[in-house]
Amino acid sequence: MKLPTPLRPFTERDRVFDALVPPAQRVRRQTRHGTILHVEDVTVSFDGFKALDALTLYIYEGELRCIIGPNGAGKTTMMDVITAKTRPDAGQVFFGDGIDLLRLSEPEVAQVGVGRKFQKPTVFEQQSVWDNLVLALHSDKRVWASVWFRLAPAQREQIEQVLETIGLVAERSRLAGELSHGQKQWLEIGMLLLQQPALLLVDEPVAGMSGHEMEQTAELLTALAGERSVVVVEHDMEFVRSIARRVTVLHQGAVLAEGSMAEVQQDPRVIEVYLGA
Amino acid sequence: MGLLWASLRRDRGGQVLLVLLLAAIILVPLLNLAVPAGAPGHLSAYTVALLGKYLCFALLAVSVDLVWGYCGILTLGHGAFFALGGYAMGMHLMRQIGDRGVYGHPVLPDFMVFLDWESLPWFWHGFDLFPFAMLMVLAAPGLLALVFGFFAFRSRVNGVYLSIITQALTFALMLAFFRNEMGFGGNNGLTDFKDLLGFDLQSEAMRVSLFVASALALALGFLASRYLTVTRFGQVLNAVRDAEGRTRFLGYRVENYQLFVWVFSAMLAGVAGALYVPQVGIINPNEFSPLNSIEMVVWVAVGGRATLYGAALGALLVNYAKTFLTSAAPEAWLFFLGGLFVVVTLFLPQGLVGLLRRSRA
Amino acid sequence: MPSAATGAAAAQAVTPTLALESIQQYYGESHILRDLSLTVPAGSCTCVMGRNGVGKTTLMKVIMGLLPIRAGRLLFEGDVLSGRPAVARARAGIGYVPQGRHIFPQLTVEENLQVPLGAGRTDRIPPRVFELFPVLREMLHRRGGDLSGGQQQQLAIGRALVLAPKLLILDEPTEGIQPNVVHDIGEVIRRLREEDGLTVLLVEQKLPFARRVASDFHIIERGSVVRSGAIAALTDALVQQHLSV
Amino acid sequence: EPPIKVGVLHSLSGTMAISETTLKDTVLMLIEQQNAKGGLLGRQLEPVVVDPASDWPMFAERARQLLSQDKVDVVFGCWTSVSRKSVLPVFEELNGILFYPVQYEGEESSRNVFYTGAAPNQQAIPAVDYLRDELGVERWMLVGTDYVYPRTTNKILQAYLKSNGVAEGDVREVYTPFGHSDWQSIVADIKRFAAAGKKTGVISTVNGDANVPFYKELSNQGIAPEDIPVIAFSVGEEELSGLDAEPLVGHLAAWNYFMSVDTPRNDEFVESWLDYIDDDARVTNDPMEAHYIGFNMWAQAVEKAGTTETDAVIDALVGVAVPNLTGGYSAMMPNHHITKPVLIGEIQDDGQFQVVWRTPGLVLGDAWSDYLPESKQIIADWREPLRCGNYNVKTGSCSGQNVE
Amino acid sequence: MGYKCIRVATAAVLLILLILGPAAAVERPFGEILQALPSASYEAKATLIRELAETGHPRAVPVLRALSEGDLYVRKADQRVFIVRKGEGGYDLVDPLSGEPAGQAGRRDVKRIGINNTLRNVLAAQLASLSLAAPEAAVRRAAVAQMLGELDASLAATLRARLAEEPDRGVRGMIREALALVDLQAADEATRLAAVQTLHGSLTPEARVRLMALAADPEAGEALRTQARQAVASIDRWRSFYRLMETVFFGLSAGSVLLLAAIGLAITFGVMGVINMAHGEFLMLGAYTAYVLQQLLPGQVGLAVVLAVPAAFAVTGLVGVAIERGLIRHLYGRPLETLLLTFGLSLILQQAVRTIFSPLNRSVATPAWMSGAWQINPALALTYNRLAIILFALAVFLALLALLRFTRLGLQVRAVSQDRQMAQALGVRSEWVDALTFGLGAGIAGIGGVALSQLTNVGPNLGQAYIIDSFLVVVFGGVGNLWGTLVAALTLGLANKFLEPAAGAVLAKILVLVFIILFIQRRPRGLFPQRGRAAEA
Ligand SMILES: Nc1ncnc2c1ncn2[C@@H]1O[C@H](COP(=O)(O)OP(=O)(O)OP(=O)(O)O)[C@@H](O)[C@H]1O
Ligand SMILES: Nc1ncnc2c1ncn2[C@@H]1O[C@H](COP(=O)(O)OP(=O)(O)OP(=O)(O)O)[C@@H](O)[C@H]1O
Ligand SMILES: [Mg+2]
Ligand SMILES: [Mg+2]
Repeated sequence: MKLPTPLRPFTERDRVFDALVPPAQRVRRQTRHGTILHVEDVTVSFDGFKALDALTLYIYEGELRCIIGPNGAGKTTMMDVITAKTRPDAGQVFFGDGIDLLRLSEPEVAQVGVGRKFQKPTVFEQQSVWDNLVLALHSDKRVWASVWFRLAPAQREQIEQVLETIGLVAERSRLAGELSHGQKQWLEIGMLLLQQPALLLVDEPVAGMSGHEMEQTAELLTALAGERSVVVVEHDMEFVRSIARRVTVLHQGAVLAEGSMAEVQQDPRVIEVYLGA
Repeated sequence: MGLLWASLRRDRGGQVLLVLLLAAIILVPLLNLAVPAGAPGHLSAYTVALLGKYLCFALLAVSVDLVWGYCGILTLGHGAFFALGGYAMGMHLMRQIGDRGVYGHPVLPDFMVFLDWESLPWFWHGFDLFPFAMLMVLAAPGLLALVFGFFAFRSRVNGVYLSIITQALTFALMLAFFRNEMGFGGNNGLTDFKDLLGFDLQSEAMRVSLFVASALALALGFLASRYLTVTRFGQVLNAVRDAEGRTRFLGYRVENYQLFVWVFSAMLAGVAGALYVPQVGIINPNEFSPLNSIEMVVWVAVGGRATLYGAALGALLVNYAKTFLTSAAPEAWLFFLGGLFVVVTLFLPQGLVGLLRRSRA
Repeated sequence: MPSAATGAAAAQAVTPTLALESIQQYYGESHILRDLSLTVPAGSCTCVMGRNGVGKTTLMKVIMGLLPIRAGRLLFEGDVLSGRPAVARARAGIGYVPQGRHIFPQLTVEENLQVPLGAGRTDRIPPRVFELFPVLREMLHRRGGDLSGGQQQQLAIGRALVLAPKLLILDEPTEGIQPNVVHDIGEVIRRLREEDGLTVLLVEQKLPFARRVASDFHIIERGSVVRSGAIAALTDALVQQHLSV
Repeated sequence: EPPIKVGVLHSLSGTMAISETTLKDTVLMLIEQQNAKGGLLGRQLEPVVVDPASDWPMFAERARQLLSQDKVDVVFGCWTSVSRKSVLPVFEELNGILFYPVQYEGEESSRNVFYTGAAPNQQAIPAVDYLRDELGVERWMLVGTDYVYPRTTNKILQAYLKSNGVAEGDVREVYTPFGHSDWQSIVADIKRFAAAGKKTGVISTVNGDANVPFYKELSNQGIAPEDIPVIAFSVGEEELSGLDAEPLVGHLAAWNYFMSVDTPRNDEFVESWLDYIDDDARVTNDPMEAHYIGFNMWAQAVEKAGTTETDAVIDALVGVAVPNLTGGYSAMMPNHHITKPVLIGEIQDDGQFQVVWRTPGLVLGDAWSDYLPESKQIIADWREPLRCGNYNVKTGSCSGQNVE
Repeated sequence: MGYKCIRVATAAVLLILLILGPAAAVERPFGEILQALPSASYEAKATLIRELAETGHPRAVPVLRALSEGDLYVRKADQRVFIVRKGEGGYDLVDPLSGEPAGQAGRRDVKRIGINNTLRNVLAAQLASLSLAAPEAAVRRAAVAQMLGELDASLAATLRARLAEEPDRGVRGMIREALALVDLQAADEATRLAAVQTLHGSLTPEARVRLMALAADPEAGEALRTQARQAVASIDRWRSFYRLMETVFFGLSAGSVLLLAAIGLAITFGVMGVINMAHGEFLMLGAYTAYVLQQLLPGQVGLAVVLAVPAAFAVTGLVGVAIERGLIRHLYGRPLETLLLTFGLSLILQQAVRTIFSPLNRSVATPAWMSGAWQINPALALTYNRLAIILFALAVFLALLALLRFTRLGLQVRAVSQDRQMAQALGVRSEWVDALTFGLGAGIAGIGGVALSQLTNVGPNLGQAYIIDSFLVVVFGGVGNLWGTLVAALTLGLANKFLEPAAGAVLAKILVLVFIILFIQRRPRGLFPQRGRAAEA
């Protein structure tokens, strides 16, 4: 039986309100092969233009992966797909072993443990730096829990630490909207840390940062890896060199090359489309 | 609760509002019932009814502010919830008339008798029981809000699109309630109420009780809303207002937050409507008019958005101005009122509350 | 190439393209630019540097007239600019590439490029723009907002060039741009200075790039210029002192 | 001597201002004239004007203000039924006097309200008689705005037509929302309904602003009055002044007064109105006459009672008779409705009506329609010993009273 | 040709009569009957009218027409009857017998000879038979149509005679139809069958009524009844087809009204993002401009309406510019507050109009070329005012589209509305652009108001009636998309008109609203959403 057209979308939607289902448990990830993220044959097109073209990519448990590639190669789009912001035309994305990310909504993706920092820093401009961090804090994020939520001393401690790390102690009660570009970058990194995701997607973290700050960021990301998996997109080769173990080069929506930094740097195709002479 | 007290300590305006309400709860009955009519200081029944009406509007404004000021949902249809609450109460009052209607029919309200209804329509059953009617005061607006919000928020309707369909909603309801076939008395609505819980609606004591009930409802509504806004729930609402998409990526199901506050606010509006009807003595589909709903938003803006007490203040002030101006300057009051809105927007971007804050700073 | 390496001292002789005198700027109560003075010699590429949040972007907006100042004077080619609106400054010949790109998201790339035509300095998009950023021609009919970050950055620069400015202000132009294009942008700046006689004011955090394209530098700290000089004078010690945390 | 206060409760803003402002001016004029004659009981009259802003709860609030704050002795006001329903409990509670000047659906009689407009039997029934007897109409289209007045009137008419042997299929009711402005489909429908071979007439209870587009559409679709006459109960001179009457010439209206009525008293009234309002283009209409009658009745009752005290005046009012503007006398009946002649007028191109028919005598306003089953058995009589507005002759009880 | 002959002939007869004097007159002469009119009762007038017509006097047609149009007056002083033309200052009198001017009279010196509906019917019938020989085909056609209602044997004879000499094909067809209607009652089966055949495709209501009667008539033969039934079925098929056409037309016209009402808002709200609650009042101002122009140009209704279009554009546009410059420009970046401000403005404008023009509706006349209908056939007529408005709405739409597409303004408006500061930094004079755009939106609304003045009330509440619909249209179409506004307006108009016959006007409106609410759930950004990365964020 077919539903009348206007009703069909309501049944198609797989997002369900949490009043109707048991709390989305954090599915325990069984990382049999040590891969935490499988991206297979993902294709995304916009009005006929293929932003991702059968992209296949695996990220391993605890790895720090750098992804580079020309402007418009599809790096941000790839993150959009992983975080359910964009639905691909084809392909599969699995998180851990069991979780089909393509069937989840954005908040569900976040809840199963994928955190993201956006290319253009996006913070809650009307709220203080502190509140931004509280919002990000890893905890039960359902409605009822939020109504009765209290900041535990341990959590308070945690936030203080992060503030320290991102160098915004003095700005804690300023509105996030008043921060400079670089400061917003830091704040967003701080939020990402507090989310405690198993997989961090970091889109251009050091844009607009000075050299010294870049080093700090590099240290931070390196420290995170191991315990968590980190995917970094960045155009600053100096930075990439300082953190990278394994580098993937995207070009025109597909993987062009993959390997250690040294290998990739030598690759003539990469030099041609990306690095330049 | 600790959180609530802590936040109230910082919320000077809220304190003032609560103190004023407390004072009103004590003073108004005293001045109306204890001071004899004619003596100085006596508060006339007219004034009591008027104040009671203002308080209902204030509660309504608080409910609008909660969704607009804190969650960024510019509702242009909150009048629908207010009116539904009002109709629920009105239906109870109609049933209370019993066989004292003009046609003396034991069950059917007058308008049904002379439009030849055979029997009471199903949705009128149960309203003779006060507890059921009170339940419906919450449930009718709540359910409408739930169904409407469920689909709208899930489909991520937002911004002006949401505003305009809330307006369409209340407009459609207005047209529907105007229809005599609907069984709500058509354009004449529900009137000629006689008593509530066995007490004469026209009696002084009843009027004062209704006033006190309105004041209490406003105080409680304010406290509950204040509590919601200071918890993390409130922060999430703010976050949604500023960057809805980003909130999702932090793991919050935005639609549930919106739905919760939307339904809560609709129920508050319903309560306001239920208290309003016995005090003004009539409920008619005009209360669904989109213009009324826009006016509610204007109260909030005049008072000061996202402050709750500012919304209440705005409602009181604008409505007082309306009462005052329509008798003081019947031909020109629209100039004054319109002018007030213009001036407030231009010079007091944060509403009157902003003015108070600035003068204190 | 002697012209590219104009030293600060040499430039003093002629009227500087831009001169700022004792600028004071506030956001509400917070004092951001404090008694700031600097000059941008004609034909130079002057680089403004400083830590995050010292007020570089603020300074650029002040020059562009997008933020009011409380005191101080701005001179553009000797004319007083202070008090004149952004439109007038753009029409006088200041091109602006803001931090964060500020592309018109719903306009196509072509339309984005056409916007400055209204300012009347030229009446069609100079072919130069496509020569410098070939990707823009490919994307001509795509919405600006759909472009990738780096593509947007190129569009922003191209758009500023449509104004045919005399002074080009670039706020962190290499942010988010792939290395070979960064290199190209450096070339572009060089060519614009040489071939078109353009003066460039640049905010840049990346030292190698700054060293490569700039002729002069100013370092800002706590809202004032603390060091200035020819780029050659930007020693590692200075960097250590002023640009690291 | 303190002045006698006269409350005026008509909307001066909002949707109803268009109709009600004129009535406010009428009352002010009448007060001025009365004062020029030396006032009442040797006291001057003082108007108290408030604006209920077309907002029904506000009507109740304003009424309360007039009665309890301003302590007025009488109120002239209201237009819509819902506004009257809204103020009714207030007038009964605070024991005030309201003169209500507009034709309405009936089914009401309050001790504190005096209905000087037409009840359905003073407008609708004679209109049907005219169409049937004079124009030979056999098929009936009842077009109205969807609210209580048209619904009730049409119910009464349906009952009346049925009792006169009109077949079910020859009557049709159509309703529209308030302010309906797109009449294309309905007018086309009227044309189709009329194409059945029998002479068809349209009875319009279309309200307010919706009339202008309705008539424009009628004329554009070529519905000529000689083919399909339209008779309206809410279109008067004032409404016609808002539209180009040329194409409507020949359509009809049923009222108790027309500006064109040729009597010395009316000439005088029109003259003084044009003088007062200082605009030659203005017109007079039926509700104005109702206020004229009501005002004079009240004045006479006050003189008769020798006081403005409410109860005395209410009692004195019943039986008072004053000249109306159409050349006869109207009397206040015990049911608080008045006697009036019924006139049928044809629209002229100057926006006036030409009287083409009138009832031979006066028609007595019937509070409770004889054509509705439930209301048939109810009568109203505010004299001793009954003193009841809804006395059920079957059960012998007086129901629904809010006053003792 | 024929008409002229008759005229000459009757003139001759008249001449003879005049020469011979009263003695020769068997019947009362024309003038005498005419003089009896003023004092006669309505019943007596009916007889007099018939008599007038039967004289065959050449002035009968103009005199009767004058009577039916209310132009026949009696001079109070001497009780003489005149045809009156309302001219400047007073009335021009025309002698009814000669058609020559006969001086002037003041308003109060003459009294109109009243008629009522019954008389109008009589007049129409008499005029019809008299104008069967009129030179214009259209008049003859109307005459035949008028006769369909009251066919009898004598009329049938007249028609039959006319059929022979009728030059116009259309009129001939109508006469044949009329004769067939008569023949339906004929005695012999064959004539009746032929008549049924003739009426097979006829769309006149009488044909259907009589065929229905025939089909149900037990007296008629079986074959005849079957034929009649088939004829009715075929008529009904055609009628329902034309009814569909009619509904489409109604829908399009309702849609164009919505379009005209909403299109200004599509600019101020859709493009500029000002939640413009005063939009309705801009419509109102436009409508009042039309009214004022008609007052300024008395007697030139059509010209006034045409001139009102640019005038309303200018007036409302200037008001818009003033409002933008004075008030709204302080609110950019605070879109929600524009709601509050414009709501206040709308109250002020309404009350201002009430104070200046009084709260009463004003009458705006419709020019002749916008009155009446284009009668395509008896089942389908398109009213001229609606046709004009459909065309006008499309013209306005296309002009606006061209303006925004092909001038620099269009681009600059969009740039400014998307990023005001950046546009300034690129040398766009945003103040100009804002003022011009807002003025344009307001001006277009004013034009819409002129159109509305031709359809509905011109009063202080005019704007209120359209503001909600306007917002719905813009939002339904997708904010910021002009095509969306067009499609949305037409869709809603059509939906409404298709629902209305089945559901009634009230329910149709409710259903349309519910439809919009549901539709927005499906497409949260309207019919033509803004797409792309930026819109999703
Ligand atoms: N919504 C969209 N509509 C049309 N095209 C799009 C859309 N989103 C992305 N694209 C196109 O897809 C391509 C990939 O974009 P993406 O942002 O993923 O690139 P990127 O690798 O992140 O580049 P950068 O390094 O410059 O940020 C670009 O060419 C962009 O123009
Ligand atoms: N709108 C604002 N309101 C209040 N304070 C602001 C605002 N914008 C910026 N600031 C503050 O002004 C200071 C300077 O900001 P600015 O953006 O100019 O820094 P910047 O030097 O460009 O930094 P970055 O290198 O991170 O881009 C910062 O401390 C910032 O927090
Ligand atoms: Mg990217
Ligand atoms: Mg910066």
